[in-house]
Amino acid sequence: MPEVPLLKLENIGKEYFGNRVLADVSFSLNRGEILGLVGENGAGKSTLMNILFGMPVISGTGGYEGNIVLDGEVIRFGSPFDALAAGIGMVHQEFSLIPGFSAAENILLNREELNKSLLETVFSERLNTLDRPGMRARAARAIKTLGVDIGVDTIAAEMPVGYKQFIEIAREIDRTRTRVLVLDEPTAVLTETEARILLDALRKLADGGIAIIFISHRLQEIKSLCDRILVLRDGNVIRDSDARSASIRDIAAWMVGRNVEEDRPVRAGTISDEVALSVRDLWVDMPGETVRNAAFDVHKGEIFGIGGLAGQGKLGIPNGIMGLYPAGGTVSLFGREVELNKPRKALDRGMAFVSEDRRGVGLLLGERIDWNITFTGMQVQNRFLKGLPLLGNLVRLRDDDAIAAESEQYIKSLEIRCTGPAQRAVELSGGNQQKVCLAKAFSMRPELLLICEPTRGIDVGAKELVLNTLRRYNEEYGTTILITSSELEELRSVCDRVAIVGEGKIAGILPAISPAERFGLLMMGDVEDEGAQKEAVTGNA
Amino acid sequence: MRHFLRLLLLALVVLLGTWLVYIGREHQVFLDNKTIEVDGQSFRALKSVKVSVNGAEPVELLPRDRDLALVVGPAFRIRVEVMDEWGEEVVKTIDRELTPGFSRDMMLSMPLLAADREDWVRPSPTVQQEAP
Amino acid sequence: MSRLDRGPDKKRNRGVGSLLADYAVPVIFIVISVVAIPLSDFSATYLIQELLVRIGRNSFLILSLLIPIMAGMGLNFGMVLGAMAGQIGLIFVSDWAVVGIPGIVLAMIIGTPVAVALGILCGEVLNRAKGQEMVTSYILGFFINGVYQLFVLYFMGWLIPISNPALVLSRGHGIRNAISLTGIRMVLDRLIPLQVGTVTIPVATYLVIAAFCFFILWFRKTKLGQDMRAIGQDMAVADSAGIPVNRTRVIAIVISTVLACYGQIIFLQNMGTLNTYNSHDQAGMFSIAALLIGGASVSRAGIGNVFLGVVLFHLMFIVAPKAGRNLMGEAQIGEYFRVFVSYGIIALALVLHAWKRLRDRAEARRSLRGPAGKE
Amino acid sequence: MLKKFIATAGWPRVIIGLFLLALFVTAPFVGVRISTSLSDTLVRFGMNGVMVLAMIPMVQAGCGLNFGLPLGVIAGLLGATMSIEFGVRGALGFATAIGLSIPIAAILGYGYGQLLNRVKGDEMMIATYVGFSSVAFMCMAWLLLPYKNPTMVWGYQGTGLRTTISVDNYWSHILSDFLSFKIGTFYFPTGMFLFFAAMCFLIWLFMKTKTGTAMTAVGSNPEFARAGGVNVDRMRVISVVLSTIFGAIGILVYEQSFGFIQLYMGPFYMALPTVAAILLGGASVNRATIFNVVVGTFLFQGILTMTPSVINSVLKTDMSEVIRIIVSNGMILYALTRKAQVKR
Repeated sequence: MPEVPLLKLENIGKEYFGNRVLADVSFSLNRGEILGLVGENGAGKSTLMNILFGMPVISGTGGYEGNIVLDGEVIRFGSPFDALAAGIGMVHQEFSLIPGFSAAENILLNREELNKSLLETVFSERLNTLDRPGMRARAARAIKTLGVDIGVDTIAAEMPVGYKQFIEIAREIDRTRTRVLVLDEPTAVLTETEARILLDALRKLADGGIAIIFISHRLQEIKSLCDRILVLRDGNVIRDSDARSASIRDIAAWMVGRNVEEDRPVRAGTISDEVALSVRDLWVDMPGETVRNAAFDVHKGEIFGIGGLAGQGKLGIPNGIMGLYPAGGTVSLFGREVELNKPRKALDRGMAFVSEDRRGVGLLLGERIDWNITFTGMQVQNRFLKGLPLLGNLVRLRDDDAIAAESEQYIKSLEIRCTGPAQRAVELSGGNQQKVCLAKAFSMRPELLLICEPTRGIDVGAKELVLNTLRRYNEEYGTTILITSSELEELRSVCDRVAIVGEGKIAGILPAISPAERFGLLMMGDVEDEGAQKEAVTGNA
Repeated sequence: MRHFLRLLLLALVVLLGTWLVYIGREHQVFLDNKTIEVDGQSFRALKSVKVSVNGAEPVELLPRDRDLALVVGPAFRIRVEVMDEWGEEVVKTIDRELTPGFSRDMMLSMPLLAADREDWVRPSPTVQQEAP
Repeated sequence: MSRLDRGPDKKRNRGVGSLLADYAVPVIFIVISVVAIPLSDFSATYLIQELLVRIGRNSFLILSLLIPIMAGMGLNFGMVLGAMAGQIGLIFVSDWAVVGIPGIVLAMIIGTPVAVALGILCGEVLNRAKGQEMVTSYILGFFINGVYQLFVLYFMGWLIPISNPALVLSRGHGIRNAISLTGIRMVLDRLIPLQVGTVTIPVATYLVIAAFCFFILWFRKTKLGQDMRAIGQDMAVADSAGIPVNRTRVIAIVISTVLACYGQIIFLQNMGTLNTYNSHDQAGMFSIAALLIGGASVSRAGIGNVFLGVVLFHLMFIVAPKAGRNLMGEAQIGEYFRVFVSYGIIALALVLHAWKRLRDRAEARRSLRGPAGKE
Repeated sequence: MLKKFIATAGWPRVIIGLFLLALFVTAPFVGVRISTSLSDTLVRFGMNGVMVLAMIPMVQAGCGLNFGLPLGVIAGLLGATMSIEFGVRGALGFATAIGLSIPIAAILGYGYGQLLNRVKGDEMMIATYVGFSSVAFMCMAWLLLPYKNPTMVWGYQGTGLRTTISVDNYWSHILSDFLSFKIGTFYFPTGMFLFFAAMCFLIWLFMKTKTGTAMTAVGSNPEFARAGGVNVDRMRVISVVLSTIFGAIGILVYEQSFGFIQLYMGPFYMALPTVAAILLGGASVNRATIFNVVVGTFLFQGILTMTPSVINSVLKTDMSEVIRIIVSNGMILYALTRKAQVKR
């Protein structure tokens, strides 16, 4: 008997402000089937799920192309609540549990069992009291479906992380109508045992007839759990394959894809043997980007890339070195140790930093461009100041002329499109804001430049310009540069060596010209063997 | 349905409010024993009269006296004992029940009452003062 | 079935220090009282009588603060709005000369729509200032006080008819500074008389307060109460679960305002005089101080805190001037001391709460860090 | 054009500005002398200007509106009473008062700043109550401190300071009357304005220094400042100390013009009108300029002087108090609700 697929996506496409992020994505999902969805950051996974879930961000940016067919009917959700009502449940990466509530209360949040009362006929159902025994029973049933043993009265705040994940899933299961369940990286926070229990539970659910879309970067899990695998890259479906027949190596290669060695420009800079930056046993407590134990060396004059999937800790490394988040371990610059946790110390030692959080950390949005560019130079190096004529050099004021002159120079050389140094940073486009951040760092005349996500959120033309600027700066001044980026291709095109970070550790360091699939495997959690790693850390390959 | 019930509830509350005003209103009752002229006729002040409101301790009013009693609620009883000239013997006892209802204050004219006239309940002097 | 073999990340082994911080305020007060009571030379029966009166007078007002705290909106400094609504009710009732229990109930009925309207206004304003609820509701109290004065001092007797000349200022409009509430003075307190020795107990008032406590207990069990607790703990999660966050927050403030309106009426029936332009001012500050002294915090308060607070606060209030005179030879010192304590305690409680919040946040981050830094 | 002006100035300012204009226009028709009212406005402007100026450092450093102004006022009062206690008269006396109150303000401000650093995010509410409780604490202190000067102490007891102390024989109008002139009924307190201008210049100068620049950056984006090597907490403390010192100087300027020192509950509600004034001038919760101070103080004090005289003559009732309450608190509410929309 030919089965009508439960969920069918037909030629889904999506553009954000003229920027295509999804093109012609089609797949179908049967009852009881588990589909593994894999792809790099920015491959379009989350956009696809946002479309499926009717997130307001989609309709707010012009909707999407193509059709979603659920049970033979074309649907178009206006809000996530419509999706829930239609039976599509989603478990997000971040926990959405009320910390002080018990497991039962969280599972039945806003779907509580109520006792009837007279008040409801006059006012609202919300004046009915909760039927606690009923709620407990229902919650216990949902938890039992998962095959785990969690007390329904356990308070969420006191649960281990793994429990929280199960409670989230139980909440979706409790919706009687849930037919499709989407899980976004559910095992990221779990221990191995917990992950195994979760996978078993998912299998059980699927056997009960629920279709599951499972998003994960742990290819092992995908392979052992899923029936089918869908690989997305740059918004396109690269492969829709049977999970059993594909090898992990294949999947990694499909994900990372491209080979760009050909158009790699010849490096003019020279890399000396001298170690500029040496990092050992580094841990950084940066929310969402925890670094657990990182070690690597960067040579003088080198452009060193740090890559890896989001949330693995790559951003924590530069932020920790600069002292912006609580950190420990040893970081030395040219052999002398740098004091951590104090941005001033790092700046004093001639490091400059371009933050990934441009609007939050990188810029004074409400202030003038020239203030932005010269601020750090003024505070750290006492430049752009002039003594007050009357009081000699006791009171030193801002030298607005010097500030403007310095800024003019960078506005010209970096081609910042603005009305002049007095324009406020908030009025610039993303690319130009990024250039202001670069100018701020360049203006420090640093020995070591740490740059996070240099091309995030800027258009293609500006991307090229920013990368070229970095390369040129490295060549002209011999500045050592550490670039952190989620775009592996970008790192491979501009860097000499690239380190891949996984789960807060350096998974491996490879020369940029290594084949793409080796990077892909590292990203998927395949740590290089010990010997190779030692070798890679010191860069004596 | 729910709207109807809410309106009903609202109406009930308004009714309750009205009823509260009705039963909780305090009335100033002026007991007046002054010579009064009505319809061209003159009724002389009584020599001595004892008035008791709602069975309370009686007050004695001599001619030209005016006393004030406070009563609460829509109705009250009044007992008037007209005394003889020496204030010893009760000449006449009158029991009346009055229902001021929602109205505020009133003045009771003793000479008119003693003359058994129906218009012994007069408007309160406070009202007269306000609207000269 | 398989049991997950990992203990809770965050154990509840909070140190003695943080336990002390949680109960610092009541402990300080118990110490102050223990020192000050003998100094004041008051007899036990006098103190008990005074306390019983003050518990009856103030508890209702303080209880009205509980629901916004549950909804995570902090101390509702906007409760003075409710107090004003109650006073408007009392002004009308005095004007219409409705006395006794009917007068009190009628004042509540008149005050309710006013309180609801002010509560909705307050809730809407607070929804525009999330995270700054306390300071906003505090300023809103002052603002509405201006509007209240505009109405009571200028419009009443002019645009709003007031027939009783005893209420109106000699210039022809505006309400007098002090209104004597002879008709409803202590009618609730004396409704059910009970005398134990020389001590009189306002039984009926206590029954009303008990009813209110049951209301709060019941309310916590309702879906609405549950939603408020959810919003109070995590607004974003509650929102994504489909709970109408803004509306629920408005409802919480409306309930609090209406209850504060009733509380003020009960307070004033005991006092017997309405200070038209001052009575509400103190209602907010004293209630909040009392609640905090009872060991409540900005985010957590229960019925127990209310009664502990009202006892401790008013004990201090009664004995401070006398103790001040006996100790320093100056009653004024005691007066100022209790003012200082009322404000100081609010400041202290706010500081402790802010500290605790920052500490908890740091702790939560540390628990996310996992094994980092421990290797 | 008009729309743009309203958009930049903000509705409340336009309305209040027009209201004040209307008051000035109607004044002659109802028999209120423009020259006297203008001169009154200017005097009150000078009296309050420095206190409003004291808001700038804290706002710029992101500590919010200084509801804790009473702390600075207390330092000023201590300086004033001590200078009288020492019996220093005239300009020297005033200088002594300032000289004594600055270190007190600095110490109080330092402690206050440390406290505010530990309660980030709740500064305004805590500042309010710190201000209130310190006023109440000082009420006890005024009674107990061993002041002896008979002009200040309650005559019949010999201890405890009076509620209001006249500074007539010490430094009353010491600034106001310096170079002041009179044209008919119009009196201009030149000295006070010169002093205010000097204070403005000091603030302006400070905001141009390296520290001042860092402070502005802290208020604008603390994360940026931190990444730029600025010690955010230290900047905040400096701003609070400055605000407190200026608050102390501000109250002294106020007193010399007013002629009296008001103790006890006097400083209690000092903060609200001051905060309202700077907001009225167009400042927001985290951005304020000297221009905001000048405009705001003028508008606010203008309304305060004009409403009693004009509205009273028109309506035959004194509505000034109510108008003051509604305008000042309405202004603060407007600022609070507006900030939330942008930031959260």
